[in-house]
Amino acid sequence: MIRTLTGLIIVLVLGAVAAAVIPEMQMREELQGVGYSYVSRGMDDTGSSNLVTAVIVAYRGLDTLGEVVVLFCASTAVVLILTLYPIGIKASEPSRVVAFTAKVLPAPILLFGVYFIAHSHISPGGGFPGGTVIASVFLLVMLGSSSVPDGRGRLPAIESLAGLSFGLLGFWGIMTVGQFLNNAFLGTGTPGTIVSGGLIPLISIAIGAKVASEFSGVFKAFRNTGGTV
Amino acid sequence: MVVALAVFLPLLGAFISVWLSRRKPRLSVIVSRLFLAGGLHSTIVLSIKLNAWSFSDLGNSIILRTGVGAPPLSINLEATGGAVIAAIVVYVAAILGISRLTSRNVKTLPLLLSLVTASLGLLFATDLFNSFVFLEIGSIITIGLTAACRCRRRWEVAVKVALVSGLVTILYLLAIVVIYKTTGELRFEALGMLHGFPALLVSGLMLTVIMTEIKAFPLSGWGLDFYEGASPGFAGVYSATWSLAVLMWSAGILPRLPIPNLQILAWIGAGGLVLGQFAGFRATSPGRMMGYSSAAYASILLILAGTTTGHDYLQLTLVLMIFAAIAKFTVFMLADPENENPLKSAAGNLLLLPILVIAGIPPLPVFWAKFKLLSILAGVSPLMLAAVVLGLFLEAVYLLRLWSKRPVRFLKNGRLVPAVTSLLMAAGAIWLTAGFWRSLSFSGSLLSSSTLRILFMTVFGAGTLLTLPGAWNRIKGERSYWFWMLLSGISLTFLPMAGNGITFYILWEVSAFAAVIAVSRGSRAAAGTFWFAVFAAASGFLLLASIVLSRSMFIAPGIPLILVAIAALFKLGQMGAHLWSVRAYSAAPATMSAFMAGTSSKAAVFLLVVAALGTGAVAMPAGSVLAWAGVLTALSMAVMAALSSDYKKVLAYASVSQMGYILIGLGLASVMGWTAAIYHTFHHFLFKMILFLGAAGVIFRTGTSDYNRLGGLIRRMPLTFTFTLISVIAFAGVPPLAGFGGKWFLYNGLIETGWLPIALIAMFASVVAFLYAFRLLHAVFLGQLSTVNARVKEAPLALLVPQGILTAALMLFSFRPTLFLEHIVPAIESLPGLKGVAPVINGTIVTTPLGNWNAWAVGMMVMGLFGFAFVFYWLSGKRPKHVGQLDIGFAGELPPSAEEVHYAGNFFKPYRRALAFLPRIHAGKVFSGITEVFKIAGDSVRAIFTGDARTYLAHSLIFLVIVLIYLRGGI
Amino acid sequence: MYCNKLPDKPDDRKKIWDKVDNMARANSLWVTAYGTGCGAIELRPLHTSRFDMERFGIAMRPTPRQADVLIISGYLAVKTLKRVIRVYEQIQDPKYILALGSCTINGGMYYDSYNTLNILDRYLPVDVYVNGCMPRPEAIIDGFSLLMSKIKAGKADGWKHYMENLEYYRENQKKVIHNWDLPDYNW
Amino acid sequence: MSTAFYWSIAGTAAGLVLVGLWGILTRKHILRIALAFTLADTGVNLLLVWSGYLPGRTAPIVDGTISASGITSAVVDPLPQAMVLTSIVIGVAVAALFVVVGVLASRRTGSADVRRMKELRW
Amino acid sequence: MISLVMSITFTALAALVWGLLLGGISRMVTARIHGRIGPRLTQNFIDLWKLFRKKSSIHHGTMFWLAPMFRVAGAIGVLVLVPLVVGNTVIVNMSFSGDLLLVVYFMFFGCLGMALGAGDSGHPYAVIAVSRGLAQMSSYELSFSAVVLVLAAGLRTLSIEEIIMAQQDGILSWNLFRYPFATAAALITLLPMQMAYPFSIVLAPQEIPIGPPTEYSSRFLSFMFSGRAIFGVAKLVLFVNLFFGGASSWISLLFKTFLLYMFPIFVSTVFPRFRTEQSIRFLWFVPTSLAAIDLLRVMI
Repeated sequence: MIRTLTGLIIVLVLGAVAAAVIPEMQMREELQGVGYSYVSRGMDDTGSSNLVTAVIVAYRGLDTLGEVVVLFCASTAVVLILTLYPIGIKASEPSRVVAFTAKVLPAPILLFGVYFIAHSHISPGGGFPGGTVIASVFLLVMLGSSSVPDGRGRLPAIESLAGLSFGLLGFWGIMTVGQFLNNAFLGTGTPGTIVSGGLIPLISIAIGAKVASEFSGVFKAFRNTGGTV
Repeated sequence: MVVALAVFLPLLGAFISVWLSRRKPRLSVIVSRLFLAGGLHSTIVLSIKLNAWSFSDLGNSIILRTGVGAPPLSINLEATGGAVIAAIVVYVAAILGISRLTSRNVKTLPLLLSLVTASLGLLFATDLFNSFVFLEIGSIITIGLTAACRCRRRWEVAVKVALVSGLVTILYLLAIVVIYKTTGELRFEALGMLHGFPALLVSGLMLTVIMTEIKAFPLSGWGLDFYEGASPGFAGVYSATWSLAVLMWSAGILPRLPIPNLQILAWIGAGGLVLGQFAGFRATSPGRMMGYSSAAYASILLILAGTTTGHDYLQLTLVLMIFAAIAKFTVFMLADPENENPLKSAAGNLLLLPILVIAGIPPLPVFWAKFKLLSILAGVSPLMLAAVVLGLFLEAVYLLRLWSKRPVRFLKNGRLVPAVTSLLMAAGAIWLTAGFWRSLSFSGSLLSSSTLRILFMTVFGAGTLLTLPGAWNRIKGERSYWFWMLLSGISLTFLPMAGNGITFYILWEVSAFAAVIAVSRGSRAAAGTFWFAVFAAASGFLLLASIVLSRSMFIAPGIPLILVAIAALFKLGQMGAHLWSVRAYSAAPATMSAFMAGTSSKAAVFLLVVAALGTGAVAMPAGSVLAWAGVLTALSMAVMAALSSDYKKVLAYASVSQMGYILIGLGLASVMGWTAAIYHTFHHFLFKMILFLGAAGVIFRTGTSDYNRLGGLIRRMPLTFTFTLISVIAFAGVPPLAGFGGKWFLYNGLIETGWLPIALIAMFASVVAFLYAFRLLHAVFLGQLSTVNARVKEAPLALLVPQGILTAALMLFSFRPTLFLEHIVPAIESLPGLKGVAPVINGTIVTTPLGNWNAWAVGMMVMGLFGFAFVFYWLSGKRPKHVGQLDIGFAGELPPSAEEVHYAGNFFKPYRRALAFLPRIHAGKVFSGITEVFKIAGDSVRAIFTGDARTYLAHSLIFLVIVLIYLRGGI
Repeated sequence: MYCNKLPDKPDDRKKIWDKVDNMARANSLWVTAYGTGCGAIELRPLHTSRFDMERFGIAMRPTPRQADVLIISGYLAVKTLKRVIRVYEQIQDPKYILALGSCTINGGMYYDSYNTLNILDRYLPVDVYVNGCMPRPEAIIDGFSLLMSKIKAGKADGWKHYMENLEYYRENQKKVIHNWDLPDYNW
Repeated sequence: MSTAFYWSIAGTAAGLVLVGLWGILTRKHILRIALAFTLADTGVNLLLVWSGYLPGRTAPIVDGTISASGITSAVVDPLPQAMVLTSIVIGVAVAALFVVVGVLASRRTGSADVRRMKELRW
Repeated sequence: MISLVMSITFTALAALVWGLLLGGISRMVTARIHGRIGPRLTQNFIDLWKLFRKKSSIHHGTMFWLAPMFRVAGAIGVLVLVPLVVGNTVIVNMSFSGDLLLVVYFMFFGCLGMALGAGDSGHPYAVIAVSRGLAQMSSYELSFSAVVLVLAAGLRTLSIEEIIMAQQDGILSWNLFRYPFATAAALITLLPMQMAYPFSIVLAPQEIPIGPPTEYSSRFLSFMFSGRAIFGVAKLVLFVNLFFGGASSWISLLFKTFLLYMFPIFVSTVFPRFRTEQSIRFLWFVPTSLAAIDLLRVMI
């Protein structure tokens, strides 16, 4: 009771704060601050026509590296915990529908994922969504078979390689222009073409591979412990 | 490049190890170490480049640009001097912690390595959103490693950490939304661009986020649970890597918060420090104590942010945080992971150094920072100073309690970590002491009179040298303590040379805590050590506060003087504080007791002398308070001594009681009184040393100090008895020997000043002294020799020779006190501000306005008479026949056994009965009463940490609401 | 623990002081009264103003160390004998024994008791017997004056006799005291 | 129209955050708390996107419809979008870990009630 | 030096004789009060001689051995530290070498030695007596200290000569009249000092045979007797000096000490004995309160 009341009071007060503060945040009509610079200079600086990707991979690549690490850590932790302390639910036989789907769909989805990653700098998409899509293929395959997939060693190897390449790409930037994760030193190319945006595609690929392998690892970990996702 | 290597090498290592750890676990550990070593190397290179080790140009930085373009578009990593040093600590902790963390599961490697990267990223971060990402990495790894490490309550902890970091995420993102929306920027500088309501909101949010992250007091609940429940290995690594990084990051953010009056941070910190440490006072689990201690450091960070700026701020935060981190890391690393309650079985010996570091004992590194902080606070607000000192004291108390639980086990192969970290801490101590060297002074100018200075140095030096040989004769269960005794003695010896307050304080504390350690190594020290340490800490903090308050002078009149007086009373173990002195004296190794009671208690006298002179002589009201304290102590402790039946305890009470006379003398503030005090100080040194060394011999040979199990030792240890007898006659004040002089001067002074009631009680107390004096001699040396002790040998030479030397000195000064007085009296006479007439010394005669004393004549007379009686007896007939000890007129019966006939226990039973009308006040009870109050306070404070994770979230939110309301200036 | 040496033989050489000493001894008899039997009750009146033994310099001494005279007042049981021996031997030389009542002479009314000693003189050297069952205080005072005159004459040397014939006395003592657990010498 | 949209988004987002917070503070079941967190997280993400909203503009991707020269007046702020992406991923990661830990914790303590997890306190 | 030794020898012998005589008188007086004839006047001399000439004696150890010497040395020491007769320049002894405080503290010398000897005798009763004695001593020293303070603070001196000189202006200048309450307190403390009833808890022959000297015999005991006799005289002289105007001649010294000596005897014969704690409490409160009255007067 007290807890509910306290919660209510806190939420009400914070609501009041929100009610007070939101009207202060008037809608703008023009870009401001760094946003303006990103939009005005992004194409020239990075050669990526997808400005969001430009921000993610190029300008604020460090954030993205961090993000990758977040995901990496989370997956490692989940895998670690689940290996150490299995949840212990028995898996059931996949149904026919699932089994069938798992045979048919992986290829197109995989293609879609690869496209997502490869075109991250010119169209909506990027390493993260692409990687997730690819991981879903793994999930699907896993659900479709009753046995535990034998990905032993390969997934971590991919994960390792992908992460390493991301990091090394960053160092490459330092060695050439003294700026970590710089992508411009390769030449930005023509925006809108597939070979453009300097390092962006490469990094995207690394991110994609990493995200895919990590999510797959997580799924596998759940599966290994006999759980259903 | 180097910055990038420093930050990202561990990450590369993590990426590799995630694969390698499955294939080749051993190799992966080695590879990870290599990567960490590489990173460490980079940070060291950085630190040298930045000249960070001077701790003076901490603002210098090397910038790593990332991404494309320049800030604000891209993100910079900025390696400032301070951050680099913290980074080195992070690396060292990680390298040392690897084996501990991976001993069970090598798959934790990637997480550990990533944690290093996250820590360094946070340390070097310049961008708000970037910091957010690193914060999240840290949280996730914390949750993951907590859950992965083997300890019973990991799930609970993991859930709590996860909940809290979830909330922090939300609040932080909200702040970022507001900041970006308002300024269009995400660098730290954006905080400064805020105005009006957004500024207020952002301040509130950021403050809540930071205080939750650094576990500052009201929001520290989750941190406490974490430190208690997580496995000690991980908690240690966490505290020296991630926690350190978060603190340093917060240190960067806090001053930038758009709060109009930053001092409010200091008040939040000070309040949190006091309340939090009250709560910590109650903690029982070692891990939790460390949690409370880390809350204390978080509070100190807030205080620093609120009161200091610029260089001071950087330097203080850095020193405080890194050394606390190293120390805490060491503490956790010493824990035994096999044990159910791991910290309780930590290696006790090694535990002390880190604990002293955290508690800020000089000259350990944290002390310098705390000292500077307190000096600054003295200028800000005395109230805040008081709060901080109280908080730090409480922290020291429970930390010392943690140590005094005397965990005994040594880790089998865990010595590398403490070795390295101890080296680091020692290096820090040396480095910082060297840095502050110029502020120290050994000119001895605190005490202008060189005679007194030499006297005190003689006492301290001789006391140390004479007790030292005895320290090698240890009874069963005692561990080697001579080094600590020597250290204590050396710092005492230099005490009179101190030229300013800080020097004095350092020597004082080193001596006190070296003594604490030495005492702790006794065979039954557990009882005594804790209170000793607490009172040492208390007197230390009082002294520190007064030094800080009186600035350039050593002691200023007013409150500082009172503080110093209380500190000295604590140190003297006067009534009330006798709790520690009696317990410690009786629990310490016997020789150590001699050193403490005979020698180091004189440090307090020295302090009082110096303090009184520093303010131009003790003022009358304060003087009479001192005198009353002294006389009541003298009486009550004498009675206690008469009624207790443990050899060393009696000596302990006696020595506290005798200290009372010195206090009276000093309180008189007249030449006569001071002569009495100094005279008594010196002679008390002589005879108390003899007594305790004699006791050391007895205990060493018989293994007991219980009166009921001693007796008749005059037959086995005649030399010890002789020395003891002489010193007993001396301290009882029976004329031919020296103790009388002190009393004579004292009563002269008291009558001269007109303090008759005090004189009356003092006289009474000095007669009560006969009770325990006789009882002591009787119960130990006279009476019946028990069969158990029938074969004991005379005390070892290492104890006898010092006693002999001291006895010789005692006899010399007994018969020729003028040899001593003709130096002392002029010195005291020349001191400023003492009133009254000085005693006149003429040959062997000392004359005061009231009377005269010719010790030489009296001595000769006694010798002559005694000799005459002796010779007369000898010549007047046959020698008497010696009969056995049980051959006594026992109503025709045979005495059953020596033990049953030896009357030693319950000795002054009628006295006890006669005293029955008095209410029985035990200091122990008084203090447990005070402790009880503290406990209740602590309990009521810590009741807010209900253990329910949601309560902690509610704390953060309530705090947010309150801060917002405060910042807005009301609802 | 206990003494294990024979006492020194008394110095029998005549000295000029002997007369003075004996006078002093005779006029300063300090008494340890061992109230073994009913006779002890008759000692109390000696303190009173009616009989007032202090006028003879006789005083009670509660410790044998300071006494001169041991009064054995009445029958002596075997059990008591042990204590009496010890007390007697703890008295410093010269020392005298005053035996009260018939029991000490021949066992008196307990002559046939299994544990009462009939003839005290076999076990301890008695200087003066005071006859009676019980002797009146007057008789005791008479005994004292006899003892005093014996001392003055230098003839009260039961203690010397005891020391010289210690073996004889011990033999007799050990004959009746079967569990002899005393030290051999009790000085 | 766009103004109303702007404010309604803000209101929704704030509402989500508040509901999430209320859930966090009052729910007992550990997975419900996780859900509440996700709610609040979503609200915050919405706010992030909202903060970069400009009326009548399109996504910051240069394709045929946008000329490079007029781009500054045609697209919305890309930074919040980038941030929200990061934030979402982080949210997912945290949620995954939280669920795992929560499930395991409730297994070990025998109850999913956070009130039962109070062994560590004071 | 020679004259000093001779003077001390004379003083000690005189005090011994006077002390033994006083003892004899006291025994006679006591006997008369009891309605007895009592011993001879010389009985104490006879006792002393007898003890001195006993043919054997025993000892228990070094301290046991030395205790009687302590006792004698302490007693003579106190005696010679106190000026005997006002204006007598021949017999000044050691009174130049210390003041009242010295004397008061030196009085413990003999007691301490005695106590040590008792302890070394190994006899529990002896030690019980010592424990009682010390407890009692510490109690009466409270009031006696108060008395000393009254005199010292009132006359602004600690020197016994000066205290005597201050009482030379006729009988009303005696401290007896100047500080009647303090004198009363001092007289009460004289009782336990002289081991008189009702404070005779140390010797207490009914409970603990004779107290500390239980194990002492023969010559040792004779030393103790002499010591006690001399000590008694010394105390009387001190009291005469402090409260009764000192002594202007030997006759007046003898007379005053004799009169003063009668006081404990009379009290002693008519009172039963206190229990130890009763005695201690009585001595804490009654004489101290009396002395406190004068102490307050002096302070104000």
